[in-house]
Amino acid sequence: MNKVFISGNHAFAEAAIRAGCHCYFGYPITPQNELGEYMADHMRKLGRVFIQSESETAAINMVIGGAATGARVMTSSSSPGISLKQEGISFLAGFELPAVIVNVMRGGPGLGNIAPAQGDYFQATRGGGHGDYRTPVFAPASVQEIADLTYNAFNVADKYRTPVMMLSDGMMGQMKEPVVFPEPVGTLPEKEWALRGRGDGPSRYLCSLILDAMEMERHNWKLVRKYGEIEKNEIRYEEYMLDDAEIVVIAYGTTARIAKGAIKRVRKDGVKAGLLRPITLWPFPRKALADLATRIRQFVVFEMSTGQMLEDVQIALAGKADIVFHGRPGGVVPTPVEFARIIYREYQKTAKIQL
Amino acid sequence: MNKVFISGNHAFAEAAIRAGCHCYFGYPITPQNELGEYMADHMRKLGRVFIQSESETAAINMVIGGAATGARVMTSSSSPGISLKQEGISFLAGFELPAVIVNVMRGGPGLGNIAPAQGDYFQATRGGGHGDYRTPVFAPASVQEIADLTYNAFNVADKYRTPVMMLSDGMMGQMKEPVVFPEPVGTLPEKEWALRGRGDGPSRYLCSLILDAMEMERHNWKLVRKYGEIEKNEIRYEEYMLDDAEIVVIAYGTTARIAKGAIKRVRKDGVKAGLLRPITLWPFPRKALADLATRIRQFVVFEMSTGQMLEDVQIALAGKADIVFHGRPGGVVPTPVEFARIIYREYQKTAKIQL
Amino acid sequence: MKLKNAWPKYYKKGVVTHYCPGCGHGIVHRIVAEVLEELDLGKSAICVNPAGCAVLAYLYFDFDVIESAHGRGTAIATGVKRSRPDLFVFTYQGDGDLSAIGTAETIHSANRGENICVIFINNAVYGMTGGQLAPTTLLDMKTTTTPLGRDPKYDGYPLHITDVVAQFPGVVYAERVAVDGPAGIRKTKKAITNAFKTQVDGLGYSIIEVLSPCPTNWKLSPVDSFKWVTEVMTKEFPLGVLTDKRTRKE
Amino acid sequence: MKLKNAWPKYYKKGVVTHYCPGCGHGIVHRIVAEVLEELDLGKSAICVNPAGCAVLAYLYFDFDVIESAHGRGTAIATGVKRSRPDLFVFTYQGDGDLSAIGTAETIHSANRGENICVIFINNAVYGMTGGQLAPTTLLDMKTTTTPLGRDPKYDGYPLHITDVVAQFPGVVYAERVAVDGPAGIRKTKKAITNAFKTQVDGLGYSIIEVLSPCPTNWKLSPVDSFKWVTEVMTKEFPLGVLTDKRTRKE
Amino acid sequence: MLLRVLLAGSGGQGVLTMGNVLGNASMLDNYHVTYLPSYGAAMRGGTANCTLCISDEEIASPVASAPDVLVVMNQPSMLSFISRLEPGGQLLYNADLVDLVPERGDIELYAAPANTIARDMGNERAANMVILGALIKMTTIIKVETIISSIEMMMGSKKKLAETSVKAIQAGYDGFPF
Amino acid sequence: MLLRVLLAGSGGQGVLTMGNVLGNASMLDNYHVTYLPSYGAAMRGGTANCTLCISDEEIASPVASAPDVLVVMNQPSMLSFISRLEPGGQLLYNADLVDLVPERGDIELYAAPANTIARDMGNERAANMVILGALIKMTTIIKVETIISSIEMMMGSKKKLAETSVKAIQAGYDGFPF
Amino acid sequence: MTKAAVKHKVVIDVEMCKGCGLCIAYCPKKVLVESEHLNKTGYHFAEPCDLDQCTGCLICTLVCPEVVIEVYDE
Amino acid sequence: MTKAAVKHKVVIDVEMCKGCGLCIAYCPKKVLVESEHLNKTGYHFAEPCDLDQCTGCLICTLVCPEVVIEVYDE
Ligand SMILES: Cc1ncc(C[n+]2csc(CCOP(=O)(O)OP(=O)(O)O)c2C)c(N)n1
Ligand SMILES: Cc1ncc(C[n+]2csc(CCOP(=O)(O)OP(=O)(O)O)c2C)c(N)n1
Ligand code: SF4
Ligand code: SF4
Ligand code: SF4
Ligand code: SF4
Ligand code: SF4
Ligand code: SF4
Ligand SMILES: [Mg+2]
Ligand SMILES: [Mg+2]
Repeated sequence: MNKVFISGNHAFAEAAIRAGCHCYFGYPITPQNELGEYMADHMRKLGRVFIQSESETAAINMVIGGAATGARVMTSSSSPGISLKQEGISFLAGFELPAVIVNVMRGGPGLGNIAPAQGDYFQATRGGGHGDYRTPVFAPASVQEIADLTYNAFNVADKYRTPVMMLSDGMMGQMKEPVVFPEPVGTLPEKEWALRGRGDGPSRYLCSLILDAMEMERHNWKLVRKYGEIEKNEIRYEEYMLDDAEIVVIAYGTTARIAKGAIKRVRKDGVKAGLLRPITLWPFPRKALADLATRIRQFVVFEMSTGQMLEDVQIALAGKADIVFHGRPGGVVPTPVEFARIIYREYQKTAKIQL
Repeated sequence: MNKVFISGNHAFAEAAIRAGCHCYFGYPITPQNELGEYMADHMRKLGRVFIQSESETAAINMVIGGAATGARVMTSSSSPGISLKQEGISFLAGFELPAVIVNVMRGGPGLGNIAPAQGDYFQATRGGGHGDYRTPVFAPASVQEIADLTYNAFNVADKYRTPVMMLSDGMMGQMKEPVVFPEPVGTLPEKEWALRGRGDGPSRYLCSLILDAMEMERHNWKLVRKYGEIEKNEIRYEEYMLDDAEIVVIAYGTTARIAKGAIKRVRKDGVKAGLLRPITLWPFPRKALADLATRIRQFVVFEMSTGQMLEDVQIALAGKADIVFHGRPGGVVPTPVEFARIIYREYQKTAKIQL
Repeated sequence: MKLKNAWPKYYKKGVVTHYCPGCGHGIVHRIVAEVLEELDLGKSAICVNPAGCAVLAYLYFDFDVIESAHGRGTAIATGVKRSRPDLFVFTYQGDGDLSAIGTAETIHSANRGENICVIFINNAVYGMTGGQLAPTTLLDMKTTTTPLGRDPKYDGYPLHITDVVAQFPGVVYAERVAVDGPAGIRKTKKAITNAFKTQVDGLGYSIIEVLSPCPTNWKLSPVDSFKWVTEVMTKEFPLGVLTDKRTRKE
Repeated sequence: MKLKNAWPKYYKKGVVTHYCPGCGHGIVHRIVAEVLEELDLGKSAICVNPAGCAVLAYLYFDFDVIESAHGRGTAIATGVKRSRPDLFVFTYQGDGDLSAIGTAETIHSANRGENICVIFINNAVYGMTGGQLAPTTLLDMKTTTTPLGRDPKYDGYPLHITDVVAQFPGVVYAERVAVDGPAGIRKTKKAITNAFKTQVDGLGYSIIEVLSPCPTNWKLSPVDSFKWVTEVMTKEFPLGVLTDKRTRKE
Repeated sequence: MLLRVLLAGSGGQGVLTMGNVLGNASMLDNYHVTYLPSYGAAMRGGTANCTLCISDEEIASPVASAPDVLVVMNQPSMLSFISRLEPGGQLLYNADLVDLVPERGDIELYAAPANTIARDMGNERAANMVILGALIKMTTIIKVETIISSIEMMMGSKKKLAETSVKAIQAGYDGFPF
Repeated sequence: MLLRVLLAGSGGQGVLTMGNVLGNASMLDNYHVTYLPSYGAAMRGGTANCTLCISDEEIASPVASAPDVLVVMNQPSMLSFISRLEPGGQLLYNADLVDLVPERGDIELYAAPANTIARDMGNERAANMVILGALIKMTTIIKVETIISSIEMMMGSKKKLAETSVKAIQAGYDGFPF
Repeated sequence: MTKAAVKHKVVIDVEMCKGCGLCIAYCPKKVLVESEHLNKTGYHFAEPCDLDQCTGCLICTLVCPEVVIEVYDE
Repeated sequence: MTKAAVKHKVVIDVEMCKGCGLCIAYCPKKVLVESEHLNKTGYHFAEPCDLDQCTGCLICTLVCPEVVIEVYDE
């Protein structure tokens, strides 16, 4: 049995290695230090590249360099460090370079704290950087899923030539769970666009500078079409006890697994609650939510923030159902009991309305 | 007559000086270089502070230092440079320090170009930085308004102890128009929270680090309450020909003034079009839009982006009306004729439906 | 019965620090408080704290403090001092903070000759985050990100940033000292006194690099850590005054 | 009838550059193309372009080029070279790019001794954005952000960043040259040749600082700009080899 | 009424000054007015141009894809901009530096020997002001007095320069059509 | 079934190792299991603790505000954590380093002279393993064989260490209750 | 209570002491020793044993990172 | 068309020349001059006048930022 007991931070790293990640560039920051340390332990032994950069800014630009050669590349950080990468992420999007960026979120704003939080949802899904772009965002809810989604993130990044964000939090990063890792990849996709020196062919360049506004606009719409493709093919979500549900929880990552515990509890008392867990935060499963709204009136959004994914839920439901938000920002990890209480309360309300 | 013919970039600077801005820290970037150059010309002569910093990152942190002493402080940049300030802006929000940040937007993502664009709306309104915070965002549509809103931005920043973003674009920054400037401020608000050395009192500190999650959460909700206050008091928008309007355009800044031209044209042919121009992008005039939706079915959103403010309109209208989006990203400045064509088209559609 | 060592006026009493046993930060904190008292600067002082093990120093210092984003201390100090030249402004920074992520801010605040003081705690590792490679880590030294020891082929060489800025015309006083015993601690206090006076006299930028023990990440006892500073660390980072332009005529 | 000066193989023909008349960039571009040809490196070369007046160099260079965010050239070059050590990697950067916003990347790529070359165009101003103060601007020199001339009291001193990195063990070859006439141009070519060979031989980091005319922002004629480099600029930035460790044994 | 004027020439020819004086004058005559220069990298090439919109009501866009009036100071600008001139529009050009005018039947043509006139007045660099004088005579919406006070307002400090400029404007105004 | 165990002690006492061995063993016995250590600045003070949740179904939260089982290795941890123990919960503590047990009527108390036993076996640092042995005897959900293979799996390389650990676990297991 | 013979008194706040041992190592007179007891935080704190030897040189206070040593003249 | 007497020929792509004057200033034989004509871009381009003097030293090509000078041996 090749099951191992491993932490989320290590699982990010091991999955990346198995996905053929050739370069890791990063700068220490709690609560994700173990990720870089695992890379320091393994990459050079494998003849691959590990650099602890002088800053997050340098790291994301090293990522650009590595990605430009066609290598699979990863960087990781936590909230403040991710803010420093925003210019670079915008460049990756403009260049159309694939890369995987891990954000193990902590409490904010500012230095905040090192406890788990979900306050960087806007930044991850709306492009904290400048200009018109999006990045696919995966939100694992278990260490196993960290392994599987990270492995997949490299494929999505290459397939669409886009930076991909893994959005996690301090609890996920520190927690250990049993994990079965995917097999190491065999051959990697050929990347004819990569820079490898002109050789005997014509010279080429990679740039995001497009002085002519018309051309720039064409580039922007090209990106929009690509994002449309991603929305068509890559949306992922988990449905949990939705068949007979009369009240639906929307939550991702840590809050989603806690919500499951809460739903188990309330179900014992006959409360017909279910969960829709977005696994991709962008693209967001808007249609899945819209469909639910045709038969379900009551939605509850749980986040470890003051309400960010909430806006995606509002857009998806377009006024067709009631939304209640319950948030615990700043590093507080809510309990199943606490969520259960909210579900009871809202369920009773609707119940009353039904009389 | 104290009317002057002046560019947007100079108007930002002159208005700041009249508002009592004591320190300017910035780094050159097109299309806003004239702003810093104006400050270089005037601030030291006035015995105030001008520094061309080594980077945008340094500039925003100098801003933190200046603001911490209670001085009125400004920095400015354009899209890529604003991305580099995101960590610092998150710190300003966490510290609750007032400051005014000017973004003269250009085409993106990446290096993009230096033409006018509106692609940083998400970044400005959703907090491109990490953690749960918001920044008030003002979007002027004329050089006169640049002067008036910048002047006001310093008051809002001080009143709520928050960073404030002025969101403009290359056209606004470069364009000259006649302007009448507000009078220089007299006395500035007393800031008992500012650091000035403990003197004979107790020592104090400014920090955004709050290791205890419960305390951090309290801080987060305190900020949310403050943002609620701002939403209550500071929302601004302009209504243009809405009384009898059957189709409403939502646009801000450059696109709004072009939309006005378009509306004048279509009105000549009896098309009942109007404009709601958000002047504050956050807080967004959600209620004003919702109210319109009670009597108007058809909304058109114009942006020089691939659709960012669009999401705020969707949230505000909550499915109660149809929304059509027309965007010109990448530095293309649309024409009144072009917008007029869209308005005609949509107006006809609804007209048909009405039969 | 008379108390011989009065409590430093600008250091909070009865607070247990979060520092590991034998950490150099505690000693330097006390020295800073003492010097501020002796030069009567406590009332006008503003200290810019780092992100690093000293991030909580504001809980111990009894004068005004502002926290900084990791590495940006001297930029914040520049903002404070330019806005209020009458205040006494200094940063307290670790080696990761000052010489890795903060490199540009360090170099340019020094090159502008800002009239501030920089207290630079060099413990050859990233303490707070668990002992990773720092620019100052010695060759072959094992850290959590150089498990086989720092290899110049991949990780570069120990960076002597104080020597770099000492050469700038704007840097008036620079000295490297060590917290490695009673003598070193006395020298450290003298050096910090010189630096603080430099600002008071309006002469410009000063920086004191303090070689400081990190027993936890060095995996040595506090006493052995002191020895290690003396016997190993000072070989790479020799002690002494790196520049002294205080007598220079304007 | 025989053509004496064959067109440089790796320079695109028939393209009008966007540079102002007499700009040094065009001359250095040609030299780079010539050296790549002479050392037969054009096929494996990857140049990292700056944000600066040379941002469009990829329209003129006929080898592979990647653009960089302002100041991050050496970080990108590090990523390229570490990923593909078999490629020939160099950056082309201006003084604002390399010694202001890019300071940390410059210092640390040099300190890591990355096996890359850096071509550093020092024209004492920010050319592309309209002639603002650069770290390299001379004292009293007027720029659009120092209308009264650079005042060390506020703006600091001309930064000699090449001298700084030249002291690092990881920096194998560093030289300062000038595009100020036929002789200077020949020396520049020689220096760039030395730098490129250093990488080919796997010895490590090399940097060539080129004092280069910016007639437009200096408000001088091209010919006077050449003179100004010789007569004024080289006084602040003396020419010569700043370090040469090529014969050093590993 | 909305008049959109595009002024184009090479960097050294003072095209932007021309635009500023005209814009400032339009303000003094209580028009709504916008002035938009070419900026940034576009300038490297050595060409400069700016657009003015002058109107008695709010101005929607300061950009003019098809201006009503085109002023070109040299040959390259003629080549790059003439096609954009609105049909029925007016073209005023510096005859001294433009020898080739592309065929276009649908516009009014006016040539002004600006450099010659300026040179004769003793300062060839004032050619832009000669053209400006001709321009306001041609467009008739701004009073020459206003342009002159606009000049004094903007160059007040530089007496000498102001005087030559005023003289040049008068010459251009009086001389038009040449 | 869901068992939430909180292990607490000082940095050097091998509390996290204990948790890892237990967690790994739970995996081997095909339980769902989560392990969550205290991390970051919290460690500076010198205390260390971790939480394990062991269950036969998916585990919602790895956090245990009120654990069912509390294991404390020294006095300070006793003081900081005893109040959090679920009423009816079990408390296992290292009698050698805990002299004061705060009054609580609603819990089961078990003392283990871990340091003494370990010292007698010739390696005081194995005290954590003694406690671990006692813990699995007390909780009865993990087989001692599994713990031992878990040890071998994790310390395989370090033969010597593995052996002493196994001996210590046996001692703790056989000795419990003391 | 002070002993008459002693010329100096050294008072250590044992609960705040972290037992780093620096004072013990650097005391020129070997006046201080590590207690075999643990304080509440779990540290073997330092304590004076042979106070007669104490010269009041203050070296212990100089090296103490926790500022928990007080030295008195009788 | 080449003149028999000339030993070297200097060809300047006048449309790409920016008239910076560097070649004119640095030609040791003063072979080159600034034309009074403008090229399409509006620059007074450089042109050979006294080709007999040209030694083919290539200095003009060395200093030309635009790489628009070709020197031929007859
Ligand atoms: C932008 C950002 N990156 C990384 C971190 C994480 N971090 C906090 S302190 C630190 C380094 C501490 O090392 P040093 O500056 O040497 O101080 P020490 O703890 O050794 O005293 C790091 C990487 C952060 N807080 N912010
Ligand atoms: C993050 C960011 N900040 C600022 C700019 C604007 N910018 C582009 S180039 C440049 C400086 C150019 O000066 P230099 O590096 O000396 O090159 P030169 O043009 O003089 O050759 C600046 C400030 C930018 N593109 N990106
Ligand atoms: S880790 Fe090192 S620097 Fe940080 S507190 Fe502990 S001993 Fe001090
Ligand atoms: S501005 Fe200066 S550096 Fe830029 S192209 Fe013109 S001359 Fe060259
Ligand atoms: S005062 Fe001196 S002699 Fe007395 S205990 Fe302290 S160090 Fe020892
Ligand atoms: S030096 Fe201070 S903390 Fe360390 S053992 Fe002595 S008294 Fe305790
Ligand atoms: S080759 Fe020499 S001599 Fe001939 S024109 Fe050129 S520079 Fe003059
Ligand atoms: S050097 Fe080249 S560009 Fe300059 S004038 Fe001579 S030919 Fe023309
Ligand atoms: Mg350190
Ligand atoms: Mg430059």
